[in-house]
Amino acid sequence: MGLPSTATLVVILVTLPLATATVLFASGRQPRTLILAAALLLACAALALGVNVQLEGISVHPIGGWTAPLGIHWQVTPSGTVMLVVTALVGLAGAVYGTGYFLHRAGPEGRMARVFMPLWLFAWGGLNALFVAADLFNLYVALEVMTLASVALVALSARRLALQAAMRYLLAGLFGSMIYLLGVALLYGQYGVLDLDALAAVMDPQDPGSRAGAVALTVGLLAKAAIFPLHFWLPGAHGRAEPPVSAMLSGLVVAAAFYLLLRLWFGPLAGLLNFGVGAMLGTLGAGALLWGGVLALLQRRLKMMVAYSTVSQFGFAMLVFPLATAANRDAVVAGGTLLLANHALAKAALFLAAGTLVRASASDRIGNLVGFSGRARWAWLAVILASAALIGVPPTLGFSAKWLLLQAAIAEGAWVWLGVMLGGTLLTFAYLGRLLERALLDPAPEPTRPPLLTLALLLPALLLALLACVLGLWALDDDMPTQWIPGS
Amino acid sequence: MTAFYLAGALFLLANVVVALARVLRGPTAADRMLSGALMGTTAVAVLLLLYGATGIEALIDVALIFAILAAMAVVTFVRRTWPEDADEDRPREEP
Amino acid sequence: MHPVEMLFDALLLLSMVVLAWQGVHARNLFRAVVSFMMFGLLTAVAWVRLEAPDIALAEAALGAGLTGALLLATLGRLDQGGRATRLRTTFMRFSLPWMALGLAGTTLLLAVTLALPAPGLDEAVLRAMPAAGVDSPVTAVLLNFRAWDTLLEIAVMLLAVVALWSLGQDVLASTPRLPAPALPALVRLLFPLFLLSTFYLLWRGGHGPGGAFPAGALLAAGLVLALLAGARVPERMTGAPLRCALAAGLLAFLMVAVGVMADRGVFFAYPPQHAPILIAMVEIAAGLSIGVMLTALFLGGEPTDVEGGPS
Amino acid sequence: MSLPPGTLFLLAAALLFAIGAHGLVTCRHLLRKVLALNVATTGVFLLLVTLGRSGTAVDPVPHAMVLTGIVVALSTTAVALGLIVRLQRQRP
Repeated sequence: MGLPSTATLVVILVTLPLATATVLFASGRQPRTLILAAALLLACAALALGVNVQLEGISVHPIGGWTAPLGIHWQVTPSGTVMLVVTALVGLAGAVYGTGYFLHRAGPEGRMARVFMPLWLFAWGGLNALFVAADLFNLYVALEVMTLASVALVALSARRLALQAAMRYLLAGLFGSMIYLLGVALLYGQYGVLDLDALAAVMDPQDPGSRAGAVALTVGLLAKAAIFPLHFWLPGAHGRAEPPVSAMLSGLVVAAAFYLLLRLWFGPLAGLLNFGVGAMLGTLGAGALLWGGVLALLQRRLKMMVAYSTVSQFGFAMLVFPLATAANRDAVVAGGTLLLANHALAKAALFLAAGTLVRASASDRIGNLVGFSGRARWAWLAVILASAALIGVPPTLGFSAKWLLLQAAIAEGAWVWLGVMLGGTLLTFAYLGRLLERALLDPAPEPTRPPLLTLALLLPALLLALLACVLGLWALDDDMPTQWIPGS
Repeated sequence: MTAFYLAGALFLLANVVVALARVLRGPTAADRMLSGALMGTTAVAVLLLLYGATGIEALIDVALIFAILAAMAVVTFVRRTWPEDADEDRPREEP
Repeated sequence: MHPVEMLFDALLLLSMVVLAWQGVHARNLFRAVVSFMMFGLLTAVAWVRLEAPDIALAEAALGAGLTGALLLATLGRLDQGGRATRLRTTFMRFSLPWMALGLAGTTLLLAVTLALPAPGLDEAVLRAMPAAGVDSPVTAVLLNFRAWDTLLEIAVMLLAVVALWSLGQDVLASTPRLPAPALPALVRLLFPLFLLSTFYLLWRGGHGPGGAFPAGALLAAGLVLALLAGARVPERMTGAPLRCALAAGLLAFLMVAVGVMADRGVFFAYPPQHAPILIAMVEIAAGLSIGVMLTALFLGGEPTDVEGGPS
Repeated sequence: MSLPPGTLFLLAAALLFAIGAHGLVTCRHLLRKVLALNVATTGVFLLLVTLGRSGTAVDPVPHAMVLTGIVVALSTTAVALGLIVRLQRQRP
């Protein structure tokens, strides 16, 4: 194969976003060709990495030539690679959308145009660093890069509510990091290692440090992943931010925290995941599913509805914990990862399309949105496809993910969780159906002065939604990796 | 000898606690700031005594930084915060 | 342990806890800020007691020094009585249940931490030291064994500057509250001292506690003092040169990290014979850049115009 | 005295963490919340370093982690303070 080696690809994926962001900041200009070239290169690198992982499986890359436990490792796992690829797709789509959404503006909003791309790339770099990290403390620093960039992105929209949401988000995010760091300290005090695999090798579920550390790590990440009841910061932050920002936050940043929960609970902490822990995490998930779903049903503003839908969908993802057993571990992890990937693509498409529709309608209220006409038709098409993926209509990626989890639930005879899953899907259907029904069957009058909807505002959402639908076919393939996350 | 240095450090630390009372009681902002500066100076002395007790040379550097940066807080206070709070110990806002 | 040491620690930690409580709950906001600054000061002494002079240096420079100045400057920028600085909290009004929870948590945390064996990585570090390229173990961990953490941390710092600038506010209100005629003279006297100690700490970093972060903090303190005394940033420096200085640390770090791949093809694997010089280069670039970044964090906005009081 | 080494420091770390977490939840003023967060973070740092010391020799890895943590905390604090000022200047 002519593909670069996995190690080279990882270096490109983690350094290029940071370097480009720094250069953009230092030059103070936003050359569109440079931005798009960097984004395209990152996307290609992520896809090539995906091919490599399919061939090689899990691989480990020491940084600086130092071996664990002293040095830091990068670890390329199928689960992390799926997230890297999805990040690259959403990142590229957001960069294209951003050039159409921000760069045409002048005047006071020129500020947004100036800083959007550097912050976007910093967030992208933080996400990439997180998905290849295999070290507790390195993960902490990567989480901080991601959080700080996200907060700044939310605050980009200088409206009062957005700033308040950014403040709330910053405090919640820092609280989460602090608790996470406490967990790192406790585990380090118990075992004296930071490397995830080394930790998995020595982990003893009976030690007090491992239990307390696991609780702290989990609480910190639950706050960052906005899992009920620590979700209070999310709807404001995601609903009030600018559309491409919401797409990255809802699709990727929250998913990154959740990915880390998967990585830890099915990696080093796997010995602690017993029935009680699983039931507790699952109950939190069920609460989030219900609470987010009902509030999404009640929202009148489009973007707030989509934001509450995120709370609900991550509640669904929490159900992987009660469903996991030693036998079906890998299938459940695969289901969880695909659920994250599906949500990232579909939710990003939904937010981008929502931004286009809001701009076309000059209103955020669901009742005032433009109908299925003119160029807005393409945005609506993206909404329909993304909704199908979120609900889990076959053959979307959402269907494959939910199918894996359903199989696990049936095999375990976990009828309660099965019921919760079906109820959650119905709720998703209800609130998305309400959106589609209002807009498609009862269209508002045409805007008198139709705004210019360029391809950059229409195409990214449509392509992301299409990918969420089409990738389901790949996920049903038999070539799927067997081990998604290295276990103990 | 070590015990002597330690006892000295302990005595100075007790002085810091006295200065702390002034920080807490005020009544004016300048009182608090000045007793804060006093605490900084005492901390320099404490660090030097601890150096005497332990022999870790880096403590001299820490003391150096304390001594140099003491100016910064006071200057910032004078240029940016004062005399906003120069008056009585009124509650600026309810907690 | 010597009983006097025990007493010293007890008094120190007790004062810290009292100051921490005051720093959060003092009735008057200014009192809270000063208490917090003093808390930082005593924390630095606590690091000394824990045989962590590197952290003590950083805490003295960053935690106690710059954070305090930042908080005081922020206090000066907030209007009094503005209600906008509060978040609406509905279910958190009641302090007592939370306090009970806090006490229970404290006890639990203490019980857990006392039982931890704390094996540590000190032996692994000792074994790797001959190949590290520096003599100080902490510097070796920061710039060699775990250099990727440090790179990301500098990215966090630059990101904080970008984030602050993206908020689009002016450089902090530039009208000083009081005239201070002696200040410029004082600063003129002190500024060379700041520069000297910056380079002293950079040089120390190779073989003892010191290094880029305390050095950068000292540089920043010097620059901030000069600005407070009324020095002006020359207009030709505010645009691209300033941005480049801010970005230089991260870019240099990235270039070294990728550049050394020419040797063994491994990210961040310094070639052994060049490790000392490469680490020193990274440290100097990072230290100077950190100084500028910290100054920018203190200013809190993009200096489009001139800054400082009446000159 | 028969206290194990570091007991006092561990106690202080736990107390600081609790004070900070409690303050973060109960305080309403944003500046206080930021201060509380910093107090709690200091508690975590203290815990890390104390645990690094109770082995046979001084372990430099927690020292490096705390140094990194201090810089990260300062950066995030600066952003939080900037946001607070911005929030107050914003007229509704």
